[in-house]
Amino acid sequence: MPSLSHYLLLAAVLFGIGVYGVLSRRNVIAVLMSVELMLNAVNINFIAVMKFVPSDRHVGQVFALFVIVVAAAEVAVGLALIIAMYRHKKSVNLNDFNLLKW
Amino acid sequence: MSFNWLSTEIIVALIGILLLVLSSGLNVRGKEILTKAAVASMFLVLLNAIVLFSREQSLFNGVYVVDSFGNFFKILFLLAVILVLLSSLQYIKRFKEKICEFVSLMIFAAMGMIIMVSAGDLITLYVGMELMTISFYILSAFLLQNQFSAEAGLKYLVLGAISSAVLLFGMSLIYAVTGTTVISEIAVRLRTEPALIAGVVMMLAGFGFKIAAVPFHMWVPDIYEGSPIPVTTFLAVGSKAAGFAAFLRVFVLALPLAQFNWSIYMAVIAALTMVAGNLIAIVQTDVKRLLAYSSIAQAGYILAGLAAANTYGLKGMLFYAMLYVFSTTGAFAVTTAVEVDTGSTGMEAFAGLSRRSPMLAAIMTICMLSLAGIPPLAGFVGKFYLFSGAVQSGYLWLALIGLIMSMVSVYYYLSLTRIMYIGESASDAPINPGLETRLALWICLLATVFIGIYPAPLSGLAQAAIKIFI
Amino acid sequence: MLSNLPVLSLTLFMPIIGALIIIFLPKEEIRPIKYIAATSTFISLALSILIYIAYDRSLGGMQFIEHIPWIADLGVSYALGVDGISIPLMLLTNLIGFSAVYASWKVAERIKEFFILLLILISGVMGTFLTTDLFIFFLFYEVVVIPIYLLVIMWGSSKRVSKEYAGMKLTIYLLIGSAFLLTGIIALFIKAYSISGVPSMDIAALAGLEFPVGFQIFTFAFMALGFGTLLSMFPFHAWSPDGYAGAPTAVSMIHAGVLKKIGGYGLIRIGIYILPLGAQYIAPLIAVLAIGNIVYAAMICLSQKDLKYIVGYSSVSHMGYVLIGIAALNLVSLNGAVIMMFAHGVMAALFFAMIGNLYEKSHTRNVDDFGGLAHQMPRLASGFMLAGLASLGLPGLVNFIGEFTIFIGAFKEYRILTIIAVLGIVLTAVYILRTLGDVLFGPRREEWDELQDLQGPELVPLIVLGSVIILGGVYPLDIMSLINSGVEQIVMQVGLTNIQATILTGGSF
Amino acid sequence: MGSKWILEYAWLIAFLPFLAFAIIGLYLHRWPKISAYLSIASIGISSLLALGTAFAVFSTKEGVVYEAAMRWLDMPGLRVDMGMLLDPLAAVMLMVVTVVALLVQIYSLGYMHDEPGLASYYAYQSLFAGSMLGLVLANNFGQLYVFWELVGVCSYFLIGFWFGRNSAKEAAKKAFITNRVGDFAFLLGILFLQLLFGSLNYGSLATALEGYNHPATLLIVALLLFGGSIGKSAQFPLHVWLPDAMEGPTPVSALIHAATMVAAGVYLIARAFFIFSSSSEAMLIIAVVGGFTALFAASIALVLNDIKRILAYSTLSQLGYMIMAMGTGAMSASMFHLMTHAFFKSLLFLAAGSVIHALANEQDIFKMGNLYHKMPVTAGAFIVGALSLSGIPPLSGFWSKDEILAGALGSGHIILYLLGLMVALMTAFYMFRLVFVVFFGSNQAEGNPHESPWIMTAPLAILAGVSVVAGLPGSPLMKYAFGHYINTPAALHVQPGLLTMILSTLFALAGIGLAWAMYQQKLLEPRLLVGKVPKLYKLLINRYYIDEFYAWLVARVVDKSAAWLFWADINIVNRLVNNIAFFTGRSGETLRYTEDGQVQSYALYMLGGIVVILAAALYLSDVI
Repeated sequence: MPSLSHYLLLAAVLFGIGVYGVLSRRNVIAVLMSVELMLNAVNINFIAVMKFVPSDRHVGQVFALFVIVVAAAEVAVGLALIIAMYRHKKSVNLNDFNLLKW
Repeated sequence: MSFNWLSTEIIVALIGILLLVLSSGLNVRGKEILTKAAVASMFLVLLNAIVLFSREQSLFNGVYVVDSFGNFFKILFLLAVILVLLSSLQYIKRFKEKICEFVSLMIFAAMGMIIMVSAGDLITLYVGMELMTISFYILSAFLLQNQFSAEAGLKYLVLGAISSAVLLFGMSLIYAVTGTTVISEIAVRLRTEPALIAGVVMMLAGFGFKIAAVPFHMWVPDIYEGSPIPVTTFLAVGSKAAGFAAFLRVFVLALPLAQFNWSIYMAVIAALTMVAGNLIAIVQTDVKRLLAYSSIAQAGYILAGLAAANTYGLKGMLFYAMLYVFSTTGAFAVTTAVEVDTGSTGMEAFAGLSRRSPMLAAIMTICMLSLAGIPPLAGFVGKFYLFSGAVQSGYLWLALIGLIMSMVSVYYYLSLTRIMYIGESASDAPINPGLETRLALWICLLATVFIGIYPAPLSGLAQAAIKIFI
Repeated sequence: MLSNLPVLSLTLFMPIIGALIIIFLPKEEIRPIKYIAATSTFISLALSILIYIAYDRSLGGMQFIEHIPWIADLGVSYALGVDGISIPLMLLTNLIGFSAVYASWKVAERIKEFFILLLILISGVMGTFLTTDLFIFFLFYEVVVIPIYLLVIMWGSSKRVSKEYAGMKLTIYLLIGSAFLLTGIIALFIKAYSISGVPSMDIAALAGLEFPVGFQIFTFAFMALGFGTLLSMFPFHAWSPDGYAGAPTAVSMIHAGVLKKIGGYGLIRIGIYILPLGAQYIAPLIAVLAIGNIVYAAMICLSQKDLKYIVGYSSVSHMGYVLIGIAALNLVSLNGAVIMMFAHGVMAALFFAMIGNLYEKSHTRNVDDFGGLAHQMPRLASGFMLAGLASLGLPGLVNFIGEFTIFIGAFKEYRILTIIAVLGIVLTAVYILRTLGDVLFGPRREEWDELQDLQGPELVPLIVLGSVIILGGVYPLDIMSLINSGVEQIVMQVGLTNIQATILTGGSF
Repeated sequence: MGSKWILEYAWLIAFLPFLAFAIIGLYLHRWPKISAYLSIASIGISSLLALGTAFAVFSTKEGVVYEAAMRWLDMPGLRVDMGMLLDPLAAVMLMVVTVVALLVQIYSLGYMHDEPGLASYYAYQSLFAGSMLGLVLANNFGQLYVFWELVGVCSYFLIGFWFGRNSAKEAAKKAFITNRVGDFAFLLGILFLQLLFGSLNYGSLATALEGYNHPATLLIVALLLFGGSIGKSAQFPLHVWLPDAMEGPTPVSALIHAATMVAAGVYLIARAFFIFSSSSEAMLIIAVVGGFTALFAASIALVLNDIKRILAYSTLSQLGYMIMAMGTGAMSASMFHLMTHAFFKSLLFLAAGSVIHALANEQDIFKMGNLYHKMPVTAGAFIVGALSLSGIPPLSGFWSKDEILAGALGSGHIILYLLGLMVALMTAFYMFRLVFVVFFGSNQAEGNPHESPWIMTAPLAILAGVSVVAGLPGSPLMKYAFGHYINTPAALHVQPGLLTMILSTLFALAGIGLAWAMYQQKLLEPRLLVGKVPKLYKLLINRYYIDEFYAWLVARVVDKSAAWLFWADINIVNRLVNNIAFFTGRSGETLRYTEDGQVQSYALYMLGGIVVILAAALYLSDVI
């Protein structure tokens, strides 16, 4: 029977994978997907904690739901911006978006 | 009925939505008038919020709270949005038929901030924060045809999403330790363990991103530079203040220093933020970017108050956040006026400003000097509170670094002043920023000077607002 | 009659009121602008003379007190009051302020802005001497920094260094010094709060508290750094010669004449008064640095050719006397330091006024370009002569009183150092007489034949400052009794004793 | 007792000239003649008052002592009064100063008649007179120092009166600065007095000193005070300014640089005799310095050609004489010589001025000659002065010089005595070399010299008369009254015996004879003598290279180190500041490039920051 710490560890690993993706992928869509991984790690945490920690039974679930909704909104805006950017640069490579610097 | 307590929030939301709804079918001229009406009604909301300052109530089982702390920041955000909109009415004409969307997004962002500071629960806080942030993603990229603006929006989105994820992960760890997300209950159930520390650090990073603390500040210059100036202004004064308010409420109320002493990390981060912000600002040549770095440094000063976490420090934070609205908006408003006239925000665009429009140059100088903490302007008193707090908590070194860095900052402020006063301008025609901008500028100027000379009212307000922490 | 009016506030804000009136004048109205500036400074001057006369010496202490609570939670009050130390400096401010307006009579560009900034500057400087509240003191001190910067970059002159560089260096250097000062002030405030339980910025109230020794030493060191920078204490003097060289005449006058003195005033009024033990501990180090000022700067003066640099370095040198007077920490030496501040202020202002006038007409300040000017400009020459002789401490002029008193006082505490300090009078004589000789005397030079001697408004600085130099030197009794009434109270209250453990001799408490 | 009231008003003696100075300076500078008359009137009244004061002081057998003061600088721990101490010493000085000043000012009316800066000339004269009299009246060291410096600055102004000349400008500067060096020591001496005894008043100091037993300290104090004398009275090694001071108008040289101001150093020793006499080592040093200066200056005077410079070196030499006398303890003899010297030396200078005036500013004695017939009054006056200076009886110089020699002998300083005799011989020689060449020589002066106007010759005549009789108070004819009044218990008072008198007279006559032989009769060609000892001549004519040494010192040591320090200030102190600023900017520039525009590197900083903070937090807290 997995305990809370197993879940937390899983979430941490998932979060780590997300972080890795964010840092290493050059395609901006892939980066956004990696962010989703990080958010999912958060969701795992919330759900698992709700199961193991004896209080406020529904809060974790509610929080996870909110996260999912907000993430969807974020991605929607994100994709719109990517398209706009693609019109300028003909590229979705993050490395190309460096007009603003220094 | 609880909704009575939410009058400010409801009306702000209604204005935002109505603006969108009513604007459909209007021509550009009509939309411009509509935006003005929206600004006027926001002003009424502000008056309402001031009147209702001292109300206190906990709503929805503590998920949402109305208290003087939140009310203080509500006033701040409303002031900020009004001043920003006033000063940018000329600027936003370039959005033509999208002008109402722009204003309404600004109002929604303000709405998000209001929710954020009134949150009694981490969930509410998160939702409010995202409302604000997502509005800002769109706003940053509002000049879609402009590559810089689009890039700023995208960068903000990517980094903002990452920081949200980090913040959420931190929250989830706190939740794991305490089993609750209600801020006032977390403190009671806190236990010192690695998960707590990890949670606190990640929350620190998440909020640090919003307030632009080193090393989470990297987005700020790019986004500030690329965004339309009103958005930059609102990001600087609103988003940052909201970040600080949430930061403050969560950390001071929910995470007692006895469990985990985050104060020292705050102090170090504050010091790094002041140093990095000011040093990089020295070499900037674009005023927007310069003000961006300057705003990073300002975050460092305010953070010193949080590191102190005592009466003076907290009061200083509130005090500073408020005066920061006036000083920064004033500086950005002048920048806006110059941009509208010359199409550029480079330093050279400011050359000879004192001959063209002495008042603009004077206001720019005064607002910047207030940010640098030169008396008798507001910034000085604010810094005095903040660093008194820091010294009281034993961070004398932090106060010293902060004050020295303030003086270093005078260098780049004065460099710009020098350009304004002895630079040679191409044209000698006076800049006419428009009536509304003038109004905003005078409000900023008078507030900056008045608060500096007679800080007692604002300090009393801040005192009342922080009583929930003491 | 005086007691019913807020006479200090009136004195303090008169120039600001003048500035406000000027703001609303159109910038073409040159004459009204100048007359308003002159009138407002004259009223301040007249009021301060009145205060000088009306101050009750037998009573001593702070008089003409005004007190309005200002920021409750910081214990700040808008508190004004003057005693024997501040009255001479207030008088000095107004003497120089009034003269500076006339010394700027021929300013050609942006006249309106110039006088607005100048008047703000005068009020700001005055405020530091009038207030009895630490917060307000610091506030007024920093108020003046920015007007000075603007004045330098807009109306200054570039020679060895550009005016932009000079102005920026001056400003940033002083501001960084003030950062240390402000840190010290905050530390003091917080410590006092924790001791007494009431927040207070009142200087006298702070002085009434007993701070732990270690804290005193530490805090005094911060203050000494801050005030020392302002006083151009060696080796923190680098801003001073360049700054004065770049600044327009009026700013040089006010800066060298009054602003610098805030450092000395602060060391006495705040450093020694509030932190006597710290002062005693640090004092010997200050005395050593003071020697650095006196000898080092005087030596450098010997190699200077630019008149403003000569006076700039000489003011660094003269501040050494003030510093050693302060460091000796006895009644006589402190009396001497105060009168020396006054004396040097008047002298330096006169010097800069004369140099400014000459520069305005000849567009050069290089000593080698001049010679025999006494032929063409006898009045200017007498102004130079008076300032020069005052500078080298000629008896009968007020500076002598300062030097003599300081030497007498300092000799009690520091034998060797004072002997070296006295050497300063020889070096000063050398560079001053060289300069005066090379500029004023020698064969007539044709190229300066068309120069006009001082006349009309240009004479005002010479008459005002010159008569003070002579009056103070011939009849020092009155002003010294005034100063003594102030210094004595401080010395009595803090009970300065002989210096025991110090930074140089080591030892602990 | 009837005349004592005048003592209360003695302050007017100094005050009136000051008043004249102020009035001229403020109101009268456009009316030179009126300025001159005002100045003369004020010093005239002062001299009458001084005479009255002298009468009052000498009205009793012991001499009246009267002291009064008003506070000038007063605080706990330091008090300087403006006061007056009237005693025989002061009374004599007051008389000397006022009389000589009056005569010089009258003389100047003629000498300076077409001078454009006449008003300022008289203003300075008045200021000088006032300051000098204030110095004499002083009852404490503080006041003394104040006026000490003031006479110095007057001297500066008057030497540089013709400021259009570079030489005058340089000479004035040199005089002031050299004096400052002496004053440096003097001021330190005063500081010591205040420190040790807590007072600067002569009387209190004298009382305090009685119980004081610390010879080393006293030696230091005495020597420091003597430093002031060295400067003001132009003793070796600070004598260099006095010859150069001859750049000033001749009446100025007569008054300030011969009769009065330079004697202030001697007066200082007399005034503070109670301090000096309590340290025998100090006395010895003083005597040696004085004696050496006397000989040294006289030796230079032997070879010079400039009439004023010869007189200047003669003044140096005579001042050395007085200082030496002080050192041997013969205080009253020294003061006596001071008085007689004031008269005959000012006489000599004024007469020389008359000659120079007549010859259109010619000062080289070998361009003069045979003036006796053309300027009889001047010549007569000069010869009286020269005889008096040479010590020929019964002129005043004879009496005073003999007392000094007797003092040296009486105190056991045989070497000094011999030295004194030697100087007497040299003095007589160079003075009569002057007399013979200028007034009797075969050379013919250019132009057409004629006698000066009466306004100049009258003062000459008066001074000549005074020079003859001024020795009487110190002669047996008046029972050595001078020495009776001017005396302190510590001072030595030896009346010259007949043998001393004869010996000194013989030496003087020998000098005169030698001059007569060489310059009148041409029995001995001076050039041959020079050829015998070329190196000595070169040394003398170059004044022992002391001026050159100082010039070297200033240029090579002082100015070099000044330039070096300036370099250091720019390149070390300033550069440090600039470098700090530069590095601040530079680090901004460096940090700026962390913002490379790459979103992922921003993310890396953020996440890396989290890792670092987390690591630190976990490490620092003791949860793991």
